[in-house]
Amino acid sequence: MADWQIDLIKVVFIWVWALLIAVVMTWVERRASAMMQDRLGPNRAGPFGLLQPLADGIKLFTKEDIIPERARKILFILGPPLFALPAFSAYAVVPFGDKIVLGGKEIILQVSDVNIGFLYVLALGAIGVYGMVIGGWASNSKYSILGGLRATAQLISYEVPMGLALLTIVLLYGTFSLREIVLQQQGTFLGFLPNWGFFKQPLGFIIFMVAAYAEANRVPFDLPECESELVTGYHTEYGSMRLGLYLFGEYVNMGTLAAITVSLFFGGWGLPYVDMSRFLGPVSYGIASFFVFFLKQAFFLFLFVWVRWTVPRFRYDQLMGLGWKALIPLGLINLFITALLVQLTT
Amino acid sequence: MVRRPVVKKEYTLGERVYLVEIGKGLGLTWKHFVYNVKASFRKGPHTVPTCWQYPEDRREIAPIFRGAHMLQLNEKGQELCVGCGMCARACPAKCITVKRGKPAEGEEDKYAGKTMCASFEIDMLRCIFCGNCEKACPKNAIVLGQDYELAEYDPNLCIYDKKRLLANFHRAKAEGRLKPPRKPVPVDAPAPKKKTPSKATMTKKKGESGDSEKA
Amino acid sequence: MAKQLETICITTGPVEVGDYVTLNIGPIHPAMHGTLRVITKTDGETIVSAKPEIGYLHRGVEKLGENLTYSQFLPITDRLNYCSAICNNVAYEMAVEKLLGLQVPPKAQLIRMIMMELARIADHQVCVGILGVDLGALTPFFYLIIQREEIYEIFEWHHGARLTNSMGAIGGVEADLPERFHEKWPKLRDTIRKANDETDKLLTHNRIWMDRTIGVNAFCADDALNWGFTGPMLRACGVKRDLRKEEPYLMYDEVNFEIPTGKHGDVFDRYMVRMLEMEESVKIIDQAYALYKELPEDAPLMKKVPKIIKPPEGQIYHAIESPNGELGFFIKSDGSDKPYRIKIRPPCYMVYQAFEDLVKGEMISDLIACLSSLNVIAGELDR
Amino acid sequence: MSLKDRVADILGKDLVALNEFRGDLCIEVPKGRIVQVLAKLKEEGGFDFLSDLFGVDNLDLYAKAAKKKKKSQEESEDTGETKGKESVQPRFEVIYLLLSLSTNERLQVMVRVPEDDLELPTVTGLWKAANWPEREVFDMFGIRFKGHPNLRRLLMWDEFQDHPLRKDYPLEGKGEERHLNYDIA
Repeated sequence: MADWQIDLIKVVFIWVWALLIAVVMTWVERRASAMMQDRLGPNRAGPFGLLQPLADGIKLFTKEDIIPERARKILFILGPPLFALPAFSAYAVVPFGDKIVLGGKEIILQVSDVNIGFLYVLALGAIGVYGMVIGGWASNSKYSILGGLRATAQLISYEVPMGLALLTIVLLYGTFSLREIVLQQQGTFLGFLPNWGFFKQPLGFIIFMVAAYAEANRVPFDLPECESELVTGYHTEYGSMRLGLYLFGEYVNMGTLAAITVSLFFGGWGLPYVDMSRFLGPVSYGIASFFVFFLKQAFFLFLFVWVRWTVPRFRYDQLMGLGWKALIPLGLINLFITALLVQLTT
Repeated sequence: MVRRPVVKKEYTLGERVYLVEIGKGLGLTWKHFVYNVKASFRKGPHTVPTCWQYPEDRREIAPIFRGAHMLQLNEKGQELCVGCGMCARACPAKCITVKRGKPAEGEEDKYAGKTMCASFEIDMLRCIFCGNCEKACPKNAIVLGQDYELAEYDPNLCIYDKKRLLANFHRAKAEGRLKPPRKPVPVDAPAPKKKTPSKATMTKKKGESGDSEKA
Repeated sequence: MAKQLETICITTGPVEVGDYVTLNIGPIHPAMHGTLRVITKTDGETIVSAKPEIGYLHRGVEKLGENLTYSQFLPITDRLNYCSAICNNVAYEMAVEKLLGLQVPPKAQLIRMIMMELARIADHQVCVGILGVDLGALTPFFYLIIQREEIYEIFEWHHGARLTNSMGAIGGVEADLPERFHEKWPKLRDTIRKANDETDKLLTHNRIWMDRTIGVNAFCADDALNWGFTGPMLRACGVKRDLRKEEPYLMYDEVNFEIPTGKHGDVFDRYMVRMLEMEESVKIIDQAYALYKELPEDAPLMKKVPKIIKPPEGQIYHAIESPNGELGFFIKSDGSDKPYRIKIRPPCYMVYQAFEDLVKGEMISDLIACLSSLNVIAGELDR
Repeated sequence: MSLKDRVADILGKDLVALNEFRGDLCIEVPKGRIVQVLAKLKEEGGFDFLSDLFGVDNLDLYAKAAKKKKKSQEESEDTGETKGKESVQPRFEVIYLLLSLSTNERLQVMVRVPEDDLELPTVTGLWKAANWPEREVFDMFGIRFKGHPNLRRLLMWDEFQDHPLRKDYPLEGKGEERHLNYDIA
């Protein structure tokens, strides 16, 4: 088993895993929203409707692929992949588990431990915006252009508070690499609290979560694709699998953001008070750590769905107002205070 | 330019911070979520009380529901319709065409009245299911049943002919979904008038409506 | 009487200069209720001018009315405001009864009142639910619509149809309150209130909702009167005027209820007025039900009306308080069995013509919020 | 004092006819003076709310009445000349439904519009609520309103030629269809 083969397996595994999360998420979204709204949700395709995402996928595949009149053809085709691929590639730096010993070789459960870590994720988030804007502009419809316009303003202006919140994490742990940050979050802090970023940086966590909802276009911030005003915004003119790619990209984006939240603020794969490596074998420990990570990520994915079916939508200028007038000043103050504290304590 | 009243927004602290109210909202949806998840594990199709699995678990339909029409037979199996066409005149959508005919020699006993309807067609695409035909029918022959699945693949099938209406009746009878006889409506009849309305009341009525003509 | 609230008004809105993107929020659009169309000129997101265009659901109801007899026209009336068809039916029946000059027996009046208030609750539920959906909150819609299903079940068991009711006939009601009403109503009035409380908890104090609705296309009271507003739209502007109190019909003078009014006529006030009106309607139904129980079991339900109705010559106008406002029927009869001229005064017609003044200078999202708070129904608008 | 007398003394000579039916008061006003009458009713009479405004086409209403009157006159052998002037009534009517918010009284103000000059001054100056109803009366009956800000067809499409609510327009319509041309260029 040469090194590159192991990496290939890891890449394929995380690619399939991201797809699986996105597929299951469509089902979770429809069932959870049904349960919250006193309905049943899909329960015909397979037990509890579990094959419904498969049915949706087939439906999207078989639909006719329409390119609207006088749309810019190349950009129209380029839009969806440009939106979906950055979301997939952001999984590369996600530490989805500790390490596993297989055939005498120690494998780190992370595709690549890049030392600039979540800066890479931020950069990919910015590229994702291009997918929306190009798709909106190329489909030659006023609603799409408005959707694309809103997408640019919203995502660019919410990258700033997200960056500020992440800067405070860098101040705390001194490194960008996600794996080191998760390693530093094991153990306890002030005696009883687990040594998580959430307890050290509550304000940073809130700013990051709000910015993450804006990044993923989830409800309070889903103006670029709201169906009541802009007839599903930038992907109005899209049809079969291109629309599928857009919707898929959205769920994969949610998965990435949930993974980043877990690894930065909730201690990645470690359980709070229990050090699993002591009483679990090397192989089972790797799988257990992966499982814990997935559980935490699942909770945050469910939170995305939960908030979506409870809260109304912002208006465009309130969205901007919240971003610039509330989150960025808060982020700066938070950065200043943490810098002060870190300077005094070390 | 539009005159608009100036609206001052004063929020309490709880409202100013988004998260307090959003938390309450999340609590409410969580309550519904838990209740419905428990309900969906219960046996039986009708688990979530407000949601029916349509083809398997049908809703209970009121006996006086205005659905697809049917031509009724009396107990002795005789057709009640005499082909008088009152329903065709009462129909606002003019979708009923009735042709009256004499019963053939041998089949007098198949019909309740002396005459019968040779052909009875209802264009279900035009019908608005208002029930005027049922109210207008003197013999209580045409009645709206409880059937609401009227979709057809071929528009010509949407013109119900006499055979189809009788088939509707037999199907409803078989499933015990016959229309209950209409309860007589208590009418607030004025004091019983004298045999022939006296000259005075006639002229008064005419007089009263007369002056309105003056305009 | 209309008590004016002096509110300070400032003139806002951009000056129309230069060319703008004309955004055609067309007859087929998720937020356009029924077939409504607004041709807006937008400067970025703010709306410079919004020209509503109607007529896409014009079925010539009035021309039809001149060729149908009085009882044949009844089913046509419940295709006007199809969210609360019973109010149209009763309005038309009472107009013809005023033409005939007859008074409906008390039990029929009470049944009509109960059914109309149920239809009012159903209409407000749809309007508030759709307002929530258009602003992104999809969940309250389902809580309200489930209660509407229960109300439709009572309609179905009373006169056989859920949406296109054609309830009763000219001269009274054709069926007594169904058994289903007696057993369901005590529980239903609590679940309706619970659904309203849940919507209230999800929306009213939520800052996102308040930012989206407070101060959005606020409207002065005197402008509203000048434009001919009636119903919840007028009451939201602060004018305390309700036909059930000003010109009591049926037995509304023997039932006491308040009239909720707003202050600024913005989307939040319209939403609150409709929510509180649902509460008042439940109270009215309780009192009417109590009066109903005092009447003897076999009290008359119908007035003796000839089979073919031939009212005397003359013209009358009769208006009732429908969920959207003053719904009036003007009938001119020439003595034959067909009305010579029928004119329907739809409440949302006057409200929708002021749409440009309501929306100018606001954003596209406010246009959508405003339209669903007006509760404009295309069937009633285009007749 | 009753509504009838109050209206009578406010309008004085402008009042052409007055008719009470089932409690609804309908007054007729000469065509030329309609805006002044409505303004007077609005200020002095207190009728500050325009509830509705619509047209009525009396094409064969007077023919039937005239026929009935002719029949009754033959029996009573009356001289025929009064019948000539009175039977040629102007064909159209426009009715304004007024409502007084303070006293909740309703009033129908009717104006007769002859077929040869279908012209009426607009009332949007007094009430903005008259904007669409006047456009609808123009659309349905063809009565033009001088001074109306935007007199276009309201319910039918703009290229529609006829006026559907007139009595001589057939119920099934004359088969007009709307042709939408999209300029693909």
